[in-house]
Amino acid sequence: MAKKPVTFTLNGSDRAAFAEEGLNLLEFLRRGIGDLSPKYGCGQGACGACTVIIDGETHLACLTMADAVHGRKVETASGLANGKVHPLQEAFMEYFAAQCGYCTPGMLMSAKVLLDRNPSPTRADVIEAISGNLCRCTGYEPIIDAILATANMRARA
Amino acid sequence: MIEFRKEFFANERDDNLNEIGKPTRRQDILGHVTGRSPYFDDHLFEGLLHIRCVRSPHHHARIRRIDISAAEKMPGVVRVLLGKDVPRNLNTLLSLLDFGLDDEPVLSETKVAYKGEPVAAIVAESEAQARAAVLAVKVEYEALPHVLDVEDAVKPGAPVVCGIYPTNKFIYHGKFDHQKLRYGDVEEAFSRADHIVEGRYQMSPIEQAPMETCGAIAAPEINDRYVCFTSTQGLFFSLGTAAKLLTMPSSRLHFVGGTVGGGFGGKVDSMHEPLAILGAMLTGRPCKYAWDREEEMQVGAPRGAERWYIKDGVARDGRILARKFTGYFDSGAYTRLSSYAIIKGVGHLPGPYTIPNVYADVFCVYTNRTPATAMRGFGITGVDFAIEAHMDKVAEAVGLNPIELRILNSYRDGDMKAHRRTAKNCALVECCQVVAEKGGVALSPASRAATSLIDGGGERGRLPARTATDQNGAVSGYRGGSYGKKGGGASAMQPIRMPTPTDAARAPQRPAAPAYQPPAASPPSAPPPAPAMETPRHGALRFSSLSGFRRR
Amino acid sequence: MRVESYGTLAEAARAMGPDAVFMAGGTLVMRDVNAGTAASRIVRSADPALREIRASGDGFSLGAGVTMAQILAHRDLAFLAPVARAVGGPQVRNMATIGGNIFAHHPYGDFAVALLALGSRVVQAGQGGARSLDDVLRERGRSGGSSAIIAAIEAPRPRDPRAFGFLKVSRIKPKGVSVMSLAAHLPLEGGRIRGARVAFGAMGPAPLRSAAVERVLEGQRLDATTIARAAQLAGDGLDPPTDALASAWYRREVAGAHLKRLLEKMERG
Amino acid sequence: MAMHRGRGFASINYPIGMNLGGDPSQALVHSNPDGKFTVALSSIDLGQGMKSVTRQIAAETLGIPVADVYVDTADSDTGPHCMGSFASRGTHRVGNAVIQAAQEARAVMLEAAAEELEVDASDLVTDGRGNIHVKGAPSRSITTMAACQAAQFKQGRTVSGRGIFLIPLSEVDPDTGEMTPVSCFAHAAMLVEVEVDDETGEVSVLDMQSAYELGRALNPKLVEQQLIGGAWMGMSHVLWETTEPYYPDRSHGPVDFNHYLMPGPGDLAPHHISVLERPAPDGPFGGKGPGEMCANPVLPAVANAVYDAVGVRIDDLPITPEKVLRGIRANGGARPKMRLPRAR
Repeated sequence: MAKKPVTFTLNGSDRAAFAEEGLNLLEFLRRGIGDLSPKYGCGQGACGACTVIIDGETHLACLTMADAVHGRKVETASGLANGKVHPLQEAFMEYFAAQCGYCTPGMLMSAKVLLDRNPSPTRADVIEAISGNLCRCTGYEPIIDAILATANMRARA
Repeated sequence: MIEFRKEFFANERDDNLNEIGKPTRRQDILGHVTGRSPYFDDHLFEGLLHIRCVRSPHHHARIRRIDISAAEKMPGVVRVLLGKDVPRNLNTLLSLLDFGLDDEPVLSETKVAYKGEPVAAIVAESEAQARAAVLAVKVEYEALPHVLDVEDAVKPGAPVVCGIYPTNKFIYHGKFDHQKLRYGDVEEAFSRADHIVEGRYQMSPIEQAPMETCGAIAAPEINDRYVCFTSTQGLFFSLGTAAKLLTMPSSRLHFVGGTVGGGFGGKVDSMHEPLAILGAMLTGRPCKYAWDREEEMQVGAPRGAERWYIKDGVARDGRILARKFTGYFDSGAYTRLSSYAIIKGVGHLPGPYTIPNVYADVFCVYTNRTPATAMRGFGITGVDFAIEAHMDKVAEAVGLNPIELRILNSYRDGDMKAHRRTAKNCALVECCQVVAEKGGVALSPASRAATSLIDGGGERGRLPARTATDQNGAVSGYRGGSYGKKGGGASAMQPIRMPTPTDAARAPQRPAAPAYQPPAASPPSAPPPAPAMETPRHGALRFSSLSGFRRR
Repeated sequence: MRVESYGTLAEAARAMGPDAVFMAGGTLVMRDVNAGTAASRIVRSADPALREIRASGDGFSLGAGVTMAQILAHRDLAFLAPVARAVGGPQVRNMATIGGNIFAHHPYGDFAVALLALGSRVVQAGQGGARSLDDVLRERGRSGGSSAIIAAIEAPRPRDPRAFGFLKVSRIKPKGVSVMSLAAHLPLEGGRIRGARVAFGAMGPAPLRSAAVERVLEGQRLDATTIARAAQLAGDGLDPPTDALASAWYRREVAGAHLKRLLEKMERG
Repeated sequence: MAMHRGRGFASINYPIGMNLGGDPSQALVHSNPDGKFTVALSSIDLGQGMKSVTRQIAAETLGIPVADVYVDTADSDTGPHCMGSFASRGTHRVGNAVIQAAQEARAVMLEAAAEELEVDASDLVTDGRGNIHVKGAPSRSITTMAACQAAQFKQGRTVSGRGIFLIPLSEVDPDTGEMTPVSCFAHAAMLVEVEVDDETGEVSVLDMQSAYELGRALNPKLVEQQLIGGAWMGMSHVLWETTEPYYPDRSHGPVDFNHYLMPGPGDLAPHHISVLERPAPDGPFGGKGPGEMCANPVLPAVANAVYDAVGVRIDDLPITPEKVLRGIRANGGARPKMRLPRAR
């Protein structure tokens, strides 16, 4: 199978690696680059565990061909903490917004894009923003609370 | 929206502890929010191989021939695994507890009993190559009649799903084709009841649906051992299962897990570890075997469907005089954990109520569907749905508020339960009262004054004067044994002293050797003699009675 | 499997064949790639025309690679925002395209239902002129696929955005696939409906129009009587499938209730 | 069209652990030279918080701050045997094993402290903040760090402990089902309000009022996690989930999360929880295990609420819009019952 060089920015650092033809971005990030924070949940685009941010928009890594990120900026949960934990991470910890933690990296990506675009979301906005990220443990309530709390905290600051 | 009603049972608690009762953050939460918690698949291996299974398209079929020659020549294929490659290709999960007969192969060789049953496994350089090679395996099947409904399956002449249980029913105690509960005499009580309320309830099969699918990665480790990273819910359970199927001493296996992306009961079955290790043994390379989401949903074992029939005899004032159950657990094609779920379910009957006459016949039934296994609420969730939907009908029949009916019949400290043990530590009445109060449901003064603490016992605490028993469903050809009665029963019934935090100075209690030991480990002391339980029907296969959790 | 990338859509169109599938946003094709069931050749194109939105007073043209998120962000297409928002979750909307939606198999393809109600025309790459979406979908319903590439969709803009209505019925909120989706374009002339178009999704092999309902609405005022008559006929000519979400019986049975709700919402304005 | 509201009630109890016993769990506890402790287990954290709750149990028993304990799970080379995380057995079985191991380690730590302070170990207490002192004389104290250092470098003691918890196997009488199923039960009651659409059969859960009795809440936030998430799963089971929508027919089995239905964040209902704590006599600090039972009352409560709202009994799960609609049609329309009116 043919391999193509892919050069991109991952969480602010330049990266380059070869991707096999047809390889999805999820496998490429995990096994090709070594960023294990995006998770495999379905490979069908239906669970959101592999959500990453590409040029400021959330995408499903499992449905993205690896070479599609050539020359683009990719962000993952492993890059969210920049020296210290991100306010969303702090809120997820404080609000017990994770149990098994498997959906958490993807959930954080969706939450980050929401707050980057809409600093004071309503509960309905939050629900819409995380609707592509399934969670089997929490019943979503603590996740919604954590995201709203982050927005409130930022508004006060 | 949560409140802690500390006023209840306050005198039974010391609320002034240092760490217990505190809302301490989770130990694992930083790893979760930074994406660094290491799940089984978060371990990278150079040269990792991928395993995917060839699966039956039939509900039930004989395997005539498996032709792997084309698949073996496919790009990236390193090895094709068949049933004959598995050192001991038959197991039942609870054999680690000496419970039930081995009934399920890792890779079927002679017949398939459900759609999706694996018959071969491809080991390839990439997952895509493994998928492609799966399609190249030619399997010749002879389709057999199949049965999918539990009550059809127990009719005479139904297709035999799993030859080890020829009537499609698990054998309990080597004695009956179902688990019985007999307490008092329900028929006599029905004859003097003011109301008879009957119902039929059906639970659906449900997928545990953890966000992380089940899987394992195995690799040759130093010094002739194998390391296995796994999503299992029971590390030694899976280790023991792998050791048995691979006839390998447990000392050569190193299992790593403990951080799992949700389980809910779906990660007990230990399907992945043995095959991943076998792949590593036969190729000398790291192998990953994990389900994709489709497999997780359709060939991963669900919470099995249950069908319940309930008949209640009720007095005019709402007291339930008798309750009779007939239950069918849809075990699918193999036993896995359904047989045990029934024991747990039967021990739970008739629900949290004190009923003087209780009867149950519960069947573990084999059908040609994906085997069922554990899920959150194992053995209980289904029958609780049936009981509580039924209670609503009883309330309507006697014209009582549904909460009043529960409180009236609720079990209390000191009551005798249908499994013949005294109830203690009860709190159902109080839960009902709190919810009624919150929901603005008016209760009678008697219901408001009721308590779990003092209303029970006395007449309610006595065993029934007479219990009607029977030999319905008796089987022959099995020799049941009973662990309890053959050395160990007496001690098993003794109350156990629990370590308590106020008990620091006391020498640690050392119970007897655990009953379960990994199959290959040599016993630390001479084991008690094994009861003679060899079944004359199945040659070398050994049958343990329902409660035959034998020591080795 | 081979992945081929072409600079222009015309080149990509020439490369297509029975062994090839065109990939735009990837939400459908990559799933098949992951499952090992995709065609042996994947054709892609980075042609910027694919992502173009052109909106004018009477109509608009959407490049086939326009995403749901682009529709949502476009001021002049506000009347289509509720339709775009009904597709997937945010991640899917950032990826899923108009062109893909037209080929999306049951129960996907809600956007195509709206385009069908609007009377859209399909511009196919490498071919002159445009075909009606009705024909393209009917053909798809029969043959299941096509090796042609859609370049763009053209549609007239409803003169009064209130004359267009859309409803998606799903079991899951806010993101779930369709039990059915409904779209209606009911332009009014002198208070009466002229040129009614009513389309259903997830009620047949591909989105389809309901001739019976359109006939009942045509020339009438949108009032309770008309709505009730339309609702009664909602099931006519539909061929709903049974799937994990609902049986054909259920879909047919509730089609009228949902149509009534959509029309009542439009009546209220 | 009409929307009908109804309320439904259910109450349940739940047996904790593998019901016939015979399911041991072990724990090993040891100290670093500076008084930081490691608990080694082979038990699994599936998200239920096994690592967190055993950490608090160990800290409480050792008498040290929770920050001084780290729980390592699931390496079969270092973690001793455990049956696994299922049947709500984790908190109960593993928690008891950790208490036993921590008690043994604590005893060594106190002996080491006693030797340093030249007092009798039985006169020593811990303050939970890293100090050991003579009962009633806080000034005669030594830090847990100093005690552990002394044990390691001066006295040659291992500050460590072993624990196991086993409820021995019990038997079942084949003829009567007599057995000793479990040692403790959790309890719950649930009142659910639903709204049913009589034209489409769609059911929305509007509100849940619950009371859960689960022994001592060892960590109230972990308990809350289980109850909120578990009730969501119960709601999911009763109204949405199935791998075989046309059971016992196997057709149309879902293969993805678009067809395997679970409520989304827009389907949630406010859940008002009251927690009651009646300590289990044999539970670790009285804890039972809320992990499984939290879902169970929701299923029948919703079914009963649907009946209350429109008079249709759905005894086959899940309660799909189709089943509700068929029931309403069979009855010739909705027949509201309103059997749980609000008291004025």
